[in-house]
Amino acid sequence: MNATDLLLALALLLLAGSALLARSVQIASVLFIAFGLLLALVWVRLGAPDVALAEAAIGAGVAGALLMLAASEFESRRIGGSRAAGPRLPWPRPQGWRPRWALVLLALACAAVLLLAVLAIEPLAGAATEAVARNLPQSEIAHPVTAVLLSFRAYDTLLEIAVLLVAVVAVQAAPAPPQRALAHDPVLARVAAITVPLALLVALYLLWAGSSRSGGAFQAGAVLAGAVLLARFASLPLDPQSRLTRPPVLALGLALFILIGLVAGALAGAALGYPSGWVKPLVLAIEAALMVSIGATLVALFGGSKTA
Amino acid sequence: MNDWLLPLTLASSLVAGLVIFFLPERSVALRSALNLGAALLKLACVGAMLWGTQQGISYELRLPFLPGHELLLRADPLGLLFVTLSALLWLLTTVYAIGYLEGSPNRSRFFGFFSLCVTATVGIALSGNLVTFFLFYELLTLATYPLIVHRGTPQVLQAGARYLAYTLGGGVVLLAAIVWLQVQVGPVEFQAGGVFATLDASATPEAWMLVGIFALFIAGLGVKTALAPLHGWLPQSMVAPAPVSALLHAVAVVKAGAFGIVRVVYEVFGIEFAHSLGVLLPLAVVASITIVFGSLRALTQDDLKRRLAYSTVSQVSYIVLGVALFGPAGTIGGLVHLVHQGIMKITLFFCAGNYAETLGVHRISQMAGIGRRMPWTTAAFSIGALGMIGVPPVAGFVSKWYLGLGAIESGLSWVLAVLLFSSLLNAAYFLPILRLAWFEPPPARWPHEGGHGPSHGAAHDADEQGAKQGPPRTGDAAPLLLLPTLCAAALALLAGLAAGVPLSPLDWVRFITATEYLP
Amino acid sequence: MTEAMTEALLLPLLVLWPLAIGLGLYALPERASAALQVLGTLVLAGLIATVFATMLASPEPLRAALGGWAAPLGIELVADRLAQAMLLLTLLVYAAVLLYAQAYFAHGSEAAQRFWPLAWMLWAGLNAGYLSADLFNLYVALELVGLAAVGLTALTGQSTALAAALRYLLAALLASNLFLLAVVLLYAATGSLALDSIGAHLAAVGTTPWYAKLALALVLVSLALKTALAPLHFWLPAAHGNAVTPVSALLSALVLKVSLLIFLRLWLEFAPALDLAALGLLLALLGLLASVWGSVLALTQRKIKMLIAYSSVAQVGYLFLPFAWLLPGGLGAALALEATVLHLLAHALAKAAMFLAAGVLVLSAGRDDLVSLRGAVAREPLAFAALTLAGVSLIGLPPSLGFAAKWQMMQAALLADQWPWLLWLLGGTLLTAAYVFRVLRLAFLPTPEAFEARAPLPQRLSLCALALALLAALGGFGAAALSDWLAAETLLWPGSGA
Amino acid sequence: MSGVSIWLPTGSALVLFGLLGMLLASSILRKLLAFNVMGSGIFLLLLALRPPGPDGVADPVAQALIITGIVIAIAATALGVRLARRYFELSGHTELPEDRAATRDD
Repeated sequence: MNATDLLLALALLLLAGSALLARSVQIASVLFIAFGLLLALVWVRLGAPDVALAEAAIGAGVAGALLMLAASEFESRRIGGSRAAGPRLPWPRPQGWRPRWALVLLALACAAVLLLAVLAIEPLAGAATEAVARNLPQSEIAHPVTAVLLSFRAYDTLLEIAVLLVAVVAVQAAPAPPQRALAHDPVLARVAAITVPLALLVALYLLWAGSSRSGGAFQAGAVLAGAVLLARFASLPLDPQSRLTRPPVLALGLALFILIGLVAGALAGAALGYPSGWVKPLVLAIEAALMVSIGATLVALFGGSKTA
Repeated sequence: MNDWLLPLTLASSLVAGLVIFFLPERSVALRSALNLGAALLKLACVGAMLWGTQQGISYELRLPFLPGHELLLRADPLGLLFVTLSALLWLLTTVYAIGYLEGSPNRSRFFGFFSLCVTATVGIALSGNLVTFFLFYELLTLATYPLIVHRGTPQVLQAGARYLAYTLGGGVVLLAAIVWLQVQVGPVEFQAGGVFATLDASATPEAWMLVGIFALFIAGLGVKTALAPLHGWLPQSMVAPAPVSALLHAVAVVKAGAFGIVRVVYEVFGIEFAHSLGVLLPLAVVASITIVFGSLRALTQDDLKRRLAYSTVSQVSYIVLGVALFGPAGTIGGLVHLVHQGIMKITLFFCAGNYAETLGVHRISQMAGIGRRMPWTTAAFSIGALGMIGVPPVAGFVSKWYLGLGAIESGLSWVLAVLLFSSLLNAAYFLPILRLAWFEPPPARWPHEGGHGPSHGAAHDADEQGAKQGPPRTGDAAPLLLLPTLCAAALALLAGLAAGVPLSPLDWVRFITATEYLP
Repeated sequence: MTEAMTEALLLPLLVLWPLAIGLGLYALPERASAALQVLGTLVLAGLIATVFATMLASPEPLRAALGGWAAPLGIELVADRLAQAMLLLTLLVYAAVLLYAQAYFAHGSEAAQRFWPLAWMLWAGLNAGYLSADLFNLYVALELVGLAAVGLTALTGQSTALAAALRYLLAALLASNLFLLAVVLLYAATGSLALDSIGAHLAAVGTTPWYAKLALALVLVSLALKTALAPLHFWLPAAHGNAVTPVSALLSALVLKVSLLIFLRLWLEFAPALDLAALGLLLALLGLLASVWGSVLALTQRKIKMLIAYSSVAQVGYLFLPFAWLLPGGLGAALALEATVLHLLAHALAKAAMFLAAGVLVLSAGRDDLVSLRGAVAREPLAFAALTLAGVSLIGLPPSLGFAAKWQMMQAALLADQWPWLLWLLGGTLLTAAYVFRVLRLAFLPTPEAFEARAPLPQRLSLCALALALLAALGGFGAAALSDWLAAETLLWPGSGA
Repeated sequence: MSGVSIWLPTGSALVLFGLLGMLLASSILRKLLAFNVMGSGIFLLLLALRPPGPDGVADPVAQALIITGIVIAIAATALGVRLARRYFELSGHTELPEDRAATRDD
């Protein structure tokens, strides 16, 4: 145990706790984003840079932004609308909590048992981990995490993309409230004009890097989405949102994944397998399509419906 | 051909019923033709099986059903006895119902469920094992419910709810008995002499368990049999249309319960084994109490159908009493009453329907002089009533005679007293009606002819009447109502007069009885 | 394609094909919708038929290692007879619901546009849940099912439906996290995610570490929450009762069942390693609570779909009863397993039929309280017939599948010398009958005049309900064949038959 | 090994926080936030229980599982947020009915 870790852990807990207890959800979501970024650092310290990238881009970034957007919308409507906000309770007594002591005790007991359990577990080296190392050359993918995601456990990834798509379809079924017109902000526009092309480059790099180093479609997609959203907030003339979130674009990644999984799988003798020698281009094709679809999906999760 | 007889017997009414559901309300001729055709076909099938059984052919059909339990249909002598009764009385009731419901709404629905009801009854008769019996027993509950609530008034719905509560409750108890028994001794098929006759002593469960199972069986079946104190549903169900009452009391529901008790005592436990268990005496006591109780309650009813209903409570328990008397004579008395009571009671209900339909008469106090206005119906009623009392030569006499013999044979002399007392009560509640009907002067106008609605509980009858051309102002009931009534009365007489002829109910019952006792 | 290749693709296609159809329905123009779905259903039926044909000879399960990587490195799909039964059930229910929905949704409505892709992706998720033999993959499949189900619940866009969907989502998310926690513990302890190797590992250790029990407890709580076992049923009635009718049918018939099936699988896998007798008893007692509580609440409902939804709470209780006897070495174990499967099938078919039929009555009356039942016999005789037949199975009267299930349960209870359960089963029958007939009796009252002006509904709606109801009500005749085919002993642990 | 073990209590505590938040918070958004915190705690436990190999790289399977989990969590969060927004628009409430009732009782 060293001091850095200890400090990180304490900060993490502090941020999580204050996010949950924060006076308003808006503040809570800002704290949550900070929590996510800190967590990304932890992932790096634990030797998982891929997770760190995903956490920073998606866990902290997208989730935090989603919560913040909704919270600010609630807040503005409440103040502007006829419904007055209830009396604010002063810090530190949190608003909107209802103590139910039985539940609190139950949760405490569960956590205590959990802690005892994880301390008691003697981690095994694990058949799966060894198998990954052993079979990595055979998979023809250099980066082990990518090999797991797109070869050994590609089926998980495929279903996970399906989950994402289901969320989009369901989200589009409940149309969003009309967006408020955004005031044109010259500073933001200037920043965006520089950042957006840069972000696109970063996305492409992450995609390319995924096969040999940390990175991959998810992270690239998240960065892509960030760029698009930034462009949108800055009201840049290149606003691809309406086209980007059309169903065919959203469905593209999963469709290609399934298609390759079946056709290449038929040639390789097992669904979601790749014929030897074709792994690199096929994986890259899947990742590219996934990046576009994931980026579009994340954008769609924020706003517009199908017919926006 | 022989393989087809059993399924055809069931299918004749089942298919007819399902087709009738989908017939438009207007197609009266087609519906009636289907009904009658199916009834005749079923009767023909039963006749063929009777003949075949005499020739030594056995009819049996096995289908896979539950794991380890087959669906078994079998035409054994006991089943044939009941199925013959059902088929015959169904034909009569069908004719009667066509006449009775003429012009009333929802007839396709009525006749659909009517046919299902008969299918269930025939299924009960032909069941070869407990599971099959239970299947049809519950089907009967379900198929009867829509008939009881046919008129769709709140009062009727309440009666229906009561009916369901009782019968479904009984069904659940029966199911418990069936499962418990079969977990102990394996799948049970009905066989003459009972299951335990052929079972190893080591495989026989302990006595307390068997007594418990027997009690559950009787409690479960006792609901439909209307054994006191489980009879509460029966008088209430009188709100149903007359053909339904006739069917409920004479052939279907009540009889299904009684038949079930017969099956359980003779062909599951075996009369000898049941005797050795010591469960027959309590059964006889319960039956005796019900007999006296039902008769006493009948005395005080003014509503004709309610009086008949309590009479049924009493009369059906004669069957149970006969079953509980250890000895061939008691058995003969009980089994033959199964047939005789059916024929006589259906006659009485037809007559009650005729009175209500023709003159709007529902209460006994309204029946003064009705014999002059409707002599044929009243004659039929008299035959049925005298039979119930046990006056020779009507069929009821034969039953009571054998029951009396059985009481002496089994050494339970108090049963004889019960029989005599009950007959006195029978006379006390039937003879005044006959006196009123034949010897009192008729009123100036009959309840319904006066243009006013009938006095009570018959709003629907009024509707029916209103839909028609108006009842005949003179003369007896309409021919379609009168014909089955007279046929049933004739049968009741015939069964008594020709009791000694081969293939009469008595003869057939003797044949059955011979198989149930150890040589 | 060679035979080997067919086999390698067969099981994955059961998941990928409905997923692809769902994608097509989402991305392609709407005019292709009907053709796509007919094609999709037929091909899927063909695939399932192939699975049945391949496995007809022996109950030995089919296996497919995805990507050619065998477990524990890769993920394996396993189709045993349990999975097959579920695949077939899902096909049947879906066929009826999709046909029904075609007529139910007015053409081009926004709700319908989203219904089709979500329903098909849900189908993919269900099949994935039936087939997966990998703990983490089960988690992903459950998420696919859960999110699709939530999306479908919210389809009407009304405030009550949204609240129900949110409550459902939050409950499902809590359940998912508990499941995930268990996955983490088991993965850390055994180094594997494949079900059979986890089970084998735990059994080989000898004395099972207590944290394995904790993990199992977490999984069970999670799945009990998803299956809505009382007292964790709080989310179910509003979600099932407020969704559009075809969705209610899918949710109650299938979505509840996939979590139960996974529960059953894990139970069978871990029972030899852990002593589950006390837990089984606890589950059965909770089931008792659920069946009584659900029935009583069903008796007090005013809306017909809420009544049916509460009936699901009660019926789920019966699904958990057989776990009391589903123990290694238990006398009634095989019977108990058969009973669970039979009851699962019976409830799925009957409940789907009930919802579909109730939907018809609500449409034809223009209101959704019990008054909509009045005059149903005359107004919508086929829908009423469906409601009745489904009710027969729910009550457990012969010859329904529900009866067969109850029969096996009673035998299992008596074999295990636990006759008090009998009282519950029989009393429960009466409670069920009470709320079923509370609905049915109204149908015999005359039709209120306000209903009569409405245009007649397409017969197809009622026929779809009737088809499922008939399967449930007459299914008892197939119970013997079904139990022979299921070969419950082969699914249990060696040396513990009935 | 000692460098890892600190994350076990941390992860457990995060699970506890998340659990409390999901059970007790009344605002829908806060519940969703708590769901994410709980998920993070679980992932932390997963990685803390899989010690990195000699090369300092964590178990790739565990990493892949976490990435998958993160994506699934974002899908669920997005759906929840959208439903909450829509619900707010229709009803003006940011809490579910039963939670509102409970808060009023306080």
